[in-house]
Amino acid sequence: MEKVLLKKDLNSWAGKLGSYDIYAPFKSGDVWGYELMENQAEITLDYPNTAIPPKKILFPQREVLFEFEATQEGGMEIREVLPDDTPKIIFGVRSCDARGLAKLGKISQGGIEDVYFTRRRNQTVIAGLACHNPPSPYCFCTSVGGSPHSLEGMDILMTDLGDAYYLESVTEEGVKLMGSAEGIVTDPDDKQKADKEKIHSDSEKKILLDISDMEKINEALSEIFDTGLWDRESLSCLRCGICTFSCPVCHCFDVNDEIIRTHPLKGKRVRTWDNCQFPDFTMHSSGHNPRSDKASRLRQRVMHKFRYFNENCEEFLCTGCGRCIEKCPVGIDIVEVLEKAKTYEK
Amino acid sequence: MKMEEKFEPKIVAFLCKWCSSAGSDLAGVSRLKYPPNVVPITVMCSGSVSPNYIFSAFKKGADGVLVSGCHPGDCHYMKGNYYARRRITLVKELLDFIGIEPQRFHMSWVSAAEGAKFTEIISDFVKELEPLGPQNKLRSNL
Amino acid sequence: MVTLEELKDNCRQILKEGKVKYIIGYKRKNGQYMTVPAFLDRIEEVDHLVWDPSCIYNLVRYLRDEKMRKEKEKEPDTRPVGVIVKGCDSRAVNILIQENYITRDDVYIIGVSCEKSGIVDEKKLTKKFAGKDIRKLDFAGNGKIQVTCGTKNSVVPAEEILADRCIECTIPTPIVFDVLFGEKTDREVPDPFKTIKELESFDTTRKWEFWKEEMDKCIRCYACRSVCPMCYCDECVADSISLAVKPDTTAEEKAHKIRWVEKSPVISENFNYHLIRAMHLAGRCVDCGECDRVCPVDIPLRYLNRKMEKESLDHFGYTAGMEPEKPTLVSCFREDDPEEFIL
Amino acid sequence: MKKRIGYFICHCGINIAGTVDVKRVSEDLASYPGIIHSEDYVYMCSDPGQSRMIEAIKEKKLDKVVIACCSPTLHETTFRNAARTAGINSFQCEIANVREQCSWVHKDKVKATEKAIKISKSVIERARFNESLEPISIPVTRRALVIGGGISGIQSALDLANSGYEVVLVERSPSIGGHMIQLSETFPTLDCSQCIMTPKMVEVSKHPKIKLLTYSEVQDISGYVGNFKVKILKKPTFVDPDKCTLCDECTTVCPVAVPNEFDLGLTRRRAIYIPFPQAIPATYTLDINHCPGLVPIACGKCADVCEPKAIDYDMKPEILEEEVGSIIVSTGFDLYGKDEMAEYGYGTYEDVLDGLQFERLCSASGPTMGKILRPSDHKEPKEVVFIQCVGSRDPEQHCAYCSKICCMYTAKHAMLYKHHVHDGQAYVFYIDIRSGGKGYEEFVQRAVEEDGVVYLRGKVSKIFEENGKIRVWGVDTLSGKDIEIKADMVVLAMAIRPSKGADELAKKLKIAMDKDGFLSEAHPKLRPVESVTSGMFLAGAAQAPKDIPEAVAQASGAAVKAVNILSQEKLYHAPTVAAVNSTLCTGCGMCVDVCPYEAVSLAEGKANVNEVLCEGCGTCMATCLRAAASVKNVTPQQVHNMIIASLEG
Amino acid sequence: MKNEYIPKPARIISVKEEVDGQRAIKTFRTQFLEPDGFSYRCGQCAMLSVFGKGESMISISSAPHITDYLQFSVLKTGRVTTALHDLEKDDVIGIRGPYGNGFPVEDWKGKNLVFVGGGIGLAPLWSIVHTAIENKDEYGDVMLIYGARSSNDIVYKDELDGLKKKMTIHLSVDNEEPDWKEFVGFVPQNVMDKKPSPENAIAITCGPPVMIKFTIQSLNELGFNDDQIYTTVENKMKCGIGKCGRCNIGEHYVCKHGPVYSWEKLKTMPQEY
Repeated sequence: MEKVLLKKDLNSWAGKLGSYDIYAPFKSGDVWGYELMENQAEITLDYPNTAIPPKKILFPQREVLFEFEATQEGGMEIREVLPDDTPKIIFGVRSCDARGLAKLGKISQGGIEDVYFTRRRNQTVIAGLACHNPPSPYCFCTSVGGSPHSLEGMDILMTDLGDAYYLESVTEEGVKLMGSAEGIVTDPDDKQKADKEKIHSDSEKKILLDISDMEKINEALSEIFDTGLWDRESLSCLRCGICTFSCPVCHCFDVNDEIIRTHPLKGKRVRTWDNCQFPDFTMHSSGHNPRSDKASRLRQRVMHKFRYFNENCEEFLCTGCGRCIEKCPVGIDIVEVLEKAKTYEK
Repeated sequence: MKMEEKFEPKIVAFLCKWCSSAGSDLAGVSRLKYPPNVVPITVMCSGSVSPNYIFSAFKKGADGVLVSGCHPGDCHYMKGNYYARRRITLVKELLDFIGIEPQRFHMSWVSAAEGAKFTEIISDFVKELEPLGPQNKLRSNL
Repeated sequence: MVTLEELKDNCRQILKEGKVKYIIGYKRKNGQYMTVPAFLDRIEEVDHLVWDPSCIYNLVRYLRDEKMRKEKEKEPDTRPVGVIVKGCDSRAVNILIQENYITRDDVYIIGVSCEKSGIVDEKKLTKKFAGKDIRKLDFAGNGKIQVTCGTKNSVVPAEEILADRCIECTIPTPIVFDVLFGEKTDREVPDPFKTIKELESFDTTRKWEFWKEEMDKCIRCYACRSVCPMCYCDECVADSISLAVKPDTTAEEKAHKIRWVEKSPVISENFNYHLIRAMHLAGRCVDCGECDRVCPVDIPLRYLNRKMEKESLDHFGYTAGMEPEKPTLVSCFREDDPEEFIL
Repeated sequence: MKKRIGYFICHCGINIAGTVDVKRVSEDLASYPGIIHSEDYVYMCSDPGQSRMIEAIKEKKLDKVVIACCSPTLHETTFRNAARTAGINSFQCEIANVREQCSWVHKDKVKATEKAIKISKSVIERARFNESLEPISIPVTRRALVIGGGISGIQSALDLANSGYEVVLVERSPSIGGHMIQLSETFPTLDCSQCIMTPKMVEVSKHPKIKLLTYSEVQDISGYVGNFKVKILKKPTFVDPDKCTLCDECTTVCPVAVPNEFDLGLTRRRAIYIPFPQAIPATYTLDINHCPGLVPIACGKCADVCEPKAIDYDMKPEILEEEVGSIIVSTGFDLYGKDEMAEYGYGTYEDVLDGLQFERLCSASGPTMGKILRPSDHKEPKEVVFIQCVGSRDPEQHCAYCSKICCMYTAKHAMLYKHHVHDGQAYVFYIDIRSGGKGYEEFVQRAVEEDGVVYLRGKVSKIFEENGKIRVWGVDTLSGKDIEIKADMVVLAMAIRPSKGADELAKKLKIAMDKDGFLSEAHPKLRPVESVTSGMFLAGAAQAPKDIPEAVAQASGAAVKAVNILSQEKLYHAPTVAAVNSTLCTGCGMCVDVCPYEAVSLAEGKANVNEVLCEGCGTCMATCLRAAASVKNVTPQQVHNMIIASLEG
Repeated sequence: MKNEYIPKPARIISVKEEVDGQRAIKTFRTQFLEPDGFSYRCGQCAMLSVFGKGESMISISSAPHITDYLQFSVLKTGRVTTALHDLEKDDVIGIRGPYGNGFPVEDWKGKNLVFVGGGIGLAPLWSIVHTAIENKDEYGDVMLIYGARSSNDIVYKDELDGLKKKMTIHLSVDNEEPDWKEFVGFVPQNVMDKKPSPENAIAITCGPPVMIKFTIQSLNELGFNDDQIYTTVENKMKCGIGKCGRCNIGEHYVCKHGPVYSWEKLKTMPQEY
């Protein structure tokens, strides 16, 4: 289904979606983030990209898995805590991030299913937004199999035509959602169709970064595992968590118990985002740490994204959103590292 | 209709063993009365009270926190309370800066002879806290 | 004014003489006007060395990596590491010396004076020169900065684009150095704690609303402590992660580490983390502002540390990193330290 | 294994049970984690109460007990002893104070009960992580060091030696005797100072247990209570006392004459000299500072005339190392000098003297052989003005404190003056007369009544010399009249200061000083002879101005305190001391800075606690940024859990 | 949809202290509070929860044919295991699992099995040791070479005595001890000493990383091919289901692909375990 929605009608469309929790980009200070919108009038899609990708909605940084409480009889009552089942819409998701959600979905479903993610994903509609201009000078979605208007992971793709949005449904969910806009949307005319196509093809050309020979990256990386490249490239790394926390596909987590009351015992088992760049990530309780230096951790991040995942799933664990490059406080640039990896002479 | 329960502030008091705890003992020996809202935790010296204890007490739901030591010059360990004074000054300023009501955190000098002063400090503390209601700002929201 | 060529010559010289193991400095980020940390161990790399108003990093932080590296090596190269420092950074070196983390001989300090200006805040700069193709920044003397956009140069008063910390900086010249480039100056600042005083003037509720909103944003990526030259502990007290574990560390010891802060990024935990950090930096923070800069969600972390800095000065006359031979702020006292607040 | 904790709450008759529902507390606590046994009893501290506890420990194999009762200051020891009897470590017994801090201060029974539960739980949390500890034992070197050979040092040394302990007595001047040997008579009995002092000095020199080191100074000190290592610098006297026959030939040939310290400059001595005839050790000293020169030998006359060849110009300073278990510091006092006090013409007018100079004038062995004569013209002064509080009790300009002995010695001086010069008149300017002490008030009264000393209450405003008289202007504040006295001599009761160099010594010994430079006692009331450093004691005027009987009493007190240590083969120290986790320690040294006892030091980049010196205050623990320092049985972990328990309750 | 993160409460029915002191080891037997279809294979692990402390992955040391309890031997090393050691009979823990792929026992049928274990490393082998003994006809000779720091550190002491009748057992301790009659030295040295034959054999080794490294060298020297040597890297497992990212080594997630690996495979993977 393809429709056109006048920009001024976006809010009234959102108004019709009362049964949904609506998430949309929201600016606080200088930083954009996805927020649960209380007021539809505040919804705007005129934004570059958020600091933290929308994975935080489907895979929140803190997830209560279950609660436990000691019973009087000396047993333990365990109460599963599942995400609430209010349907959600996320407006304005960029193609890279939507692809990120798709990849997270694959990871969540691979092997034993992750109930929490799946449950949230199933009740969430992604109304994404194609890019006109790359939101960041570090965008490189086209190098990793994506595009500024990729449909992967989207339920609806919206394209900004200036005064209106061009809506394309991608999934049944998308069709359903667009149905709710009946009356305020129109069928696209040929010019609008052509405009949309042109915007799409133009936007691809505006991506500044282009990594060549990505098909050979797997092989290139496999040859430089034990080289000094990693030491060199990680020299300035701070071992913070910005790159992975802001990555739309990084999905590592830690599981901990949080105590609400010590006696009688009551608490929650929670999982929180974790991060392969933290030095304690691979720490064994014995004190043994297989990845105790920055170099091996940077290598793990790069290898996992461009080689290991690739070998298992034949795709990269990276959507080229450029956040890790843009946000890195010391200018570590994964694209640069890949370029060096390709040409590294042992 | 259920009467709304009166708010009973919870106070954690870190008392040094030699002066303030002894002073609060004296309050007892003198049969002075003060509200039962305070639970004393006896530490060796006010100088051993880490800011972490204070933050942690607020996190675990204290409505007020008191750190009490010997008067300057009277420290059983000679200098501990001077270090405490510096540290606690900073804690006090910091808590104030982030918008914690200044009435919620106090430091006092209570000597072993000042049972009456201890009584007064606790009574005043409770009175100050009552109108503020529960401390929910730093309380754990896990 | 600092002459880059002189600076480079000095660096080449000390590398050539083998006086230093390597030099931590600044270089351009991939053909852009901003810089990134550079680790120069070959003379020819010095060509890439940069000193201009984009050199925001406090490179002293990397002395910690160096120390960790050295500890792992069996026969470490004990030559000093060259490090380029600004006024604030040099005080951080002083603190590391004060706290016996390094010795003066571990570092060859190459001081650069910010003179009357300072380092640019990239956000302010890009806002002011929105849409322009910024190519290069230069100190223009007299508290001015030259911004080259395309082929056009414009000279602006530094204050307009300086990082907040630099606007409030009164010590723009390194305190400790082996060699100093640029002029020893001070910087007249009408009120270095203006921002803090403004925040202090808020009433309790407004202060709380302000900080609550900020703390709510924290994602606990720990970039603040990771970038901080003072946060050199192997394991942070705030969230002990049993990283500082040796073969003889007992299970009990690991098991009973206190969790002052849980991993969950909820307000109470975020507050606790940042409060503990602020306390730990009291009398140690040199206001290099790096925590503030790296925060991916723009929490004004500097304010917390700056507040502690203000109180240290107001109450105890103490400024961090000035006198490494003296005890630290909280490991000394004066009998007449103020105590008005004490009951 | 889980902890097995027993909980007992005492009714204390109705003292606790009257306000706290002890049954409810005991029932509530019974289900608390780790509590294996919970009961209440009417008097826990009674024998049956203790037996119940002991029985429960044995029967239920408890490894910890918490007793909720009165303040730990009252019965902690009782219950800890009982716990030990029952076979568990005494540190596994903790007291929850539910009487002084709960039942006695509250009225509302429900709330008091809740609070008692919270207090109990929080103490249980402390007990849960208590380590079993044994007192730290320290071997003792059973010898003592006494620094300073005045009357206090002599008394301490003799008391110690007579108790059977070896003593090293260090005196910095060539003879022991201190200021007391300079005095003529002593108040209030007017017995001859030298007569009572010399036998003691001789006893010191003859005592087999005393090693006397004169002309020596303590250079360095290390170690701790029971085990001090002391380096002593023995300066060369260039005279071998064993060979010296005291023939005095050397002084007759010595070409140099300098003011004699013993007579406070009223006489002169040679560069080679014996300080005074009764000096101990009885030998000569060559004063290198005034000798024309030894390298190369510039004069050499003394050696030439010395028949027994006792003079050895090649004598070198020696460093002696002594090991001692305890140290008494009795470094004494000095009087305010002319540098400090120029107002009253002291140092300008020859006939303005200080108290010690006047003592020498009165002394039968003094410069005037016991006749009181003016230094300027050797005439007998007919009018003498004594001024008290010169430099004392003057917080604005001089010392805020009272020098304590001046009232008495001034009365004595006035009296002695009258005894020597029967037709003379003595005036005393005073602010107050402080004559507390056995026979002291009577003594002052005697001066007034029997010797006609005129006491004028007021301050002297000006002193100047005119026509061979010293004119003293003052005010009698009682009558309000201006007073002018044309005196022949003025004697100033100068403020008493700590002995010069005492501050440096204090730093070496790591003993605190008060703001005036006197050594600080550990507690002003209850530990007046102990310094804050364990094993070091104070005697005499080094601690504060005091008269001879007080100094002697303190000296004996200090000796007994030292014997407390020396009489034991081992010392025991509370084991609740700080410990450093070296994995976490980065060696920043902040704990070293804050430790009041110098118990923490850095070694190989890590902090190290000397458990013997540590008193367990925990300041290091709160200062450490890395949580590397903690005090045993009050660890942050324990306090953290206590906080939780007291708030959850 | 099954929520894999939710543990099932289980009661500790017995606790046995195997080793005390610094490196304490206890063996727990547990039963689920409610009947559970928990079935597992040799070499699999389960996630044990001590509520309020967290969870920890522990090898199941009972053999699958035993159905009335699950057995775990736990070395006290961190937060959760220390809490486990504090537990007593009748206390309740949580169990989820089983996780990992277990040993390829079907492939090993008819072969001689050589088990080489060190310290707590016997625990992951214990289920297959018992299975092999229980089904003697299905396997060839079974040999166990096991060592510990000292005789006090040997786990399953009582059982080992009994098993000596059913299989060859060679024990060792690191240092001389007065009453020790068996081998003194490290496990790899004992392997060289006892010279198990590689003929139609599979060697399964588990223990501290250093021991494994040298044991493999010894086995290679004795003629074992890399594909005859197996080990388990179950200590990499964290969430148990290959999601949390910690078990990632190269393209493998140990939870999904492991934790049992032939040395032939493991040696090609990054040495990050």
